[in-house]
Amino acid sequence: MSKAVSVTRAVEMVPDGASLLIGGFMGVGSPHRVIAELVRQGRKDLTVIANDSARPGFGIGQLIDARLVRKLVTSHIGTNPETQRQMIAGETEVDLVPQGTLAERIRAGGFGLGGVLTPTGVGTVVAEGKRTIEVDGKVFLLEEPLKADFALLFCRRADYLGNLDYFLTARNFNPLMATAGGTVIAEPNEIVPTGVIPPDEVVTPHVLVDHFIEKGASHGR
Amino acid sequence: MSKAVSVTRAVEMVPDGASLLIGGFMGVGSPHRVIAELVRQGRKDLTVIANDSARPGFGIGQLIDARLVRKLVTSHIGTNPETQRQMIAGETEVDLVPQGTLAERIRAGGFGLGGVLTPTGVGTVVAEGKRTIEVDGKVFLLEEPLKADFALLFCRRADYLGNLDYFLTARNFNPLMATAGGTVIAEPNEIVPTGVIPPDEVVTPHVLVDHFIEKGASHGR
Amino acid sequence: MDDKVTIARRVALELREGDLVNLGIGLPTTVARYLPAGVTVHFQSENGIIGMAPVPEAGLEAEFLTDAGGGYIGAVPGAAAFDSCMSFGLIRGGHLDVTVLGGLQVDELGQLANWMVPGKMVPGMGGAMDLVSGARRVIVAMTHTAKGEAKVLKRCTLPLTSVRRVDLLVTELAVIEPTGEGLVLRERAPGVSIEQVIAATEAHLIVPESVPEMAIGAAV
Amino acid sequence: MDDKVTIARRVALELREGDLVNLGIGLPTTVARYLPAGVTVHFQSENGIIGMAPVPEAGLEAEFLTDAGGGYIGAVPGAAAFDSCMSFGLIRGGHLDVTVLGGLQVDELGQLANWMVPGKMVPGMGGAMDLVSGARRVIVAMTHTAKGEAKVLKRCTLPLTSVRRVDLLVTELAVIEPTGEGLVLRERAPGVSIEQVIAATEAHLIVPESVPEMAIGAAV
Repeated sequence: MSKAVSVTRAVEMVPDGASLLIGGFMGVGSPHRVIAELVRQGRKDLTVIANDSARPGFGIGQLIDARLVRKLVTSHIGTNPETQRQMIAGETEVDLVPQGTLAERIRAGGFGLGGVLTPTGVGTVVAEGKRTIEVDGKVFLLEEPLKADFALLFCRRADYLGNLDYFLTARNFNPLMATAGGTVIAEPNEIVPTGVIPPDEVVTPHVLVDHFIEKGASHGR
Repeated sequence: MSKAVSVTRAVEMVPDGASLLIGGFMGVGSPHRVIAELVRQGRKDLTVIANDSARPGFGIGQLIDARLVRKLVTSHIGTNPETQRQMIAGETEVDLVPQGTLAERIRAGGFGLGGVLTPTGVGTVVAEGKRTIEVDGKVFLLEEPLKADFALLFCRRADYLGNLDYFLTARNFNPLMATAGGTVIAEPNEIVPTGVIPPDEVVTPHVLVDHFIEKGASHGR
Repeated sequence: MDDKVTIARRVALELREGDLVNLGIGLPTTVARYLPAGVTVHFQSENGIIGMAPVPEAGLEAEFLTDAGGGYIGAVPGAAAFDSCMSFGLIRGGHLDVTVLGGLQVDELGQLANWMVPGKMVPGMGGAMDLVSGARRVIVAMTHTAKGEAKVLKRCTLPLTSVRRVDLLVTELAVIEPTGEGLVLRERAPGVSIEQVIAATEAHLIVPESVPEMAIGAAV
Repeated sequence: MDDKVTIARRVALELREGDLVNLGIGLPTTVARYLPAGVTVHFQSENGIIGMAPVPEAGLEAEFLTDAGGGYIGAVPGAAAFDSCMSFGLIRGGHLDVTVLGGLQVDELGQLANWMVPGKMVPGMGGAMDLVSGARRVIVAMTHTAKGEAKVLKRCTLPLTSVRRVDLLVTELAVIEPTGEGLVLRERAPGVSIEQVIAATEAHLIVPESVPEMAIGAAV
């Protein structure tokens, strides 16, 4: 059974109210076709977990513009004044998480770990309401794992089985999110026959990937 | 300043009583030239952290044979009767750790995390004397980070800067140990000019690597 | 049919198209030989690969492509190699569909002991504790008794591998499903009676009205 | 000399051969321009690369090679790309030699606030909390005052980025080293007097016998 699906079909799988891990850093390495289709289909009340919300009109910023996001778990919104406006107006809930902690929390969710013990945030507002654990005389914050109903990724190549690799700084959160989505959907820049990506260059093994977006009219640049 | 050193010089850096992370799984992906030189120079009272002790006469088994290991932290000694004999006779201290926990503890040590919260081992003898932490209704064991004075690795290629990649199942613990050694020494199968390993294929960035073993009379197979 | 073949053939019927499967060293490894025709599964070896394939013919061994026992293996097109954290992240994170492991003891709680005999044999747990704690489905493949001693017990006397209840026990005599109510006898081996299974078992077995023979046919 | 150039040039003198260095977006980024001749350092961008190089000439931008601000960058031979866990593992694990960040406030405890102004500006901490908690050496590069208001204070009034004491503060007026005893005035900018630095500073400054001028020369 092929994992290839159209971007329309992929987004039809996502219900209103779903939680989404979305890859990318300032839009670089985000699944832009999937995001555009989420907007077109008007999927709403979403919880989005992502490094940032890019900027208005671009990447995850498009979901913010269209007011499809109820809650955003992210490390940085400084580049998107619309996200800041919605947060201050109480229209969108924003949970700010240190970037390294966000990455580890997603990996912990995907790898079956109970949480992350990090020195980051100890003694700051980030620590409020959280447990601290002392190990070998040092204090760490217990940060809980993160998972979501879907992980929406961008990758360099997908082979027919669903093995993925990535491009330079477009890798960022994508391989981590691949471990932590209930359904994992990858938007590849290129689709290649099985075996084209050598075993040592596969970053995300195919067993983690449920679907990848096939080429379509909107593909290519 | 070149990171290339002779295997003799590399082992001269290791003092008696040092703690060593040694890569490899049943000897596959272990730094065999470095191990042989540790035996030749008779470095003793070592603490070795490694997945297993391979078998007598091979890989880490050579260190066991030569009685250079005071303490072994490992997941499996079933393939090395000499290790079992030394353990039962009280000659070598053996600390048995579940394999996935061992891997995460090393990564936690290398990545500045306070420990690992794992479901593995809860309710078993492995949990004795350890803290358990409940997160979201589930119980996890708190396993502490592991670091060592040295990490001794085997890799496929090292470039002149010290970027590393690996071969298939010879990868195993090597890239994790690269993060957690005070001094990291890699034994490459091949040395290549900087730039030969593409950025996306580098598994261990050069900043983690202090030295790599240059080619020598004993190189090749 | 050889006891071990009976076990391996029956276990093979549990594997589903597309499953990610980890087979322990020894008897469990042989399960791969008896996969039903047309079923493709992906074999993981916990030392760092998905897509392991049978030992290649002599002369084609790849120096750095081995299984968890250190033996040479092959790889299918589309295989993926990775480090030990990824390998056990897949296992612990619920991405591994099935693990098949050997056992020393299984008890009425469905708990497994398979990694040490205090004072006698201490090989270490290797990946077994992670596999039993983390896999979606844990199948124990073991002989029903050892030297006449029962291995399916009221309570394990050896140190547990995990407190998790395993999903299925397959022996040369029976298929037993551990449940919240206890051990349910699901199937008998060809030619074996319910009474024979009970006689070889220390644990109490729940016996449903129908206990069919294993559907493993007569020969390979 | 422009204030920001003064700061960047002075910070550049802190970088040592072979250092792994993370430069924050904005003023800190410009430090790379003033590296002393013959000193090679490795620049990390926390979105996932070591070996970032200046923006290439127009037309050579690589679509998927960007810095933490989303701007195009180049890469040196031997660059390495990786995911966000590796990137912050390097930072948190003590593998990053130096981070240079901007600041809103620094206080007598050497604590930094640089990520939010409650009710006004809440950009989020991005990687700043990890960088300040984890880097071996934290250098704050900021203007000494903002619109006439002191930024070097007895205690920060804004939310802290980390409770860790930063290692050095470089402004257009001074180089200040936070220590266990308090803030020590180490250097003055060219033509700036000790009294001018003290007047622009709310915090108490410990003034050693000798407070030399920054050795940044007269021009680029």
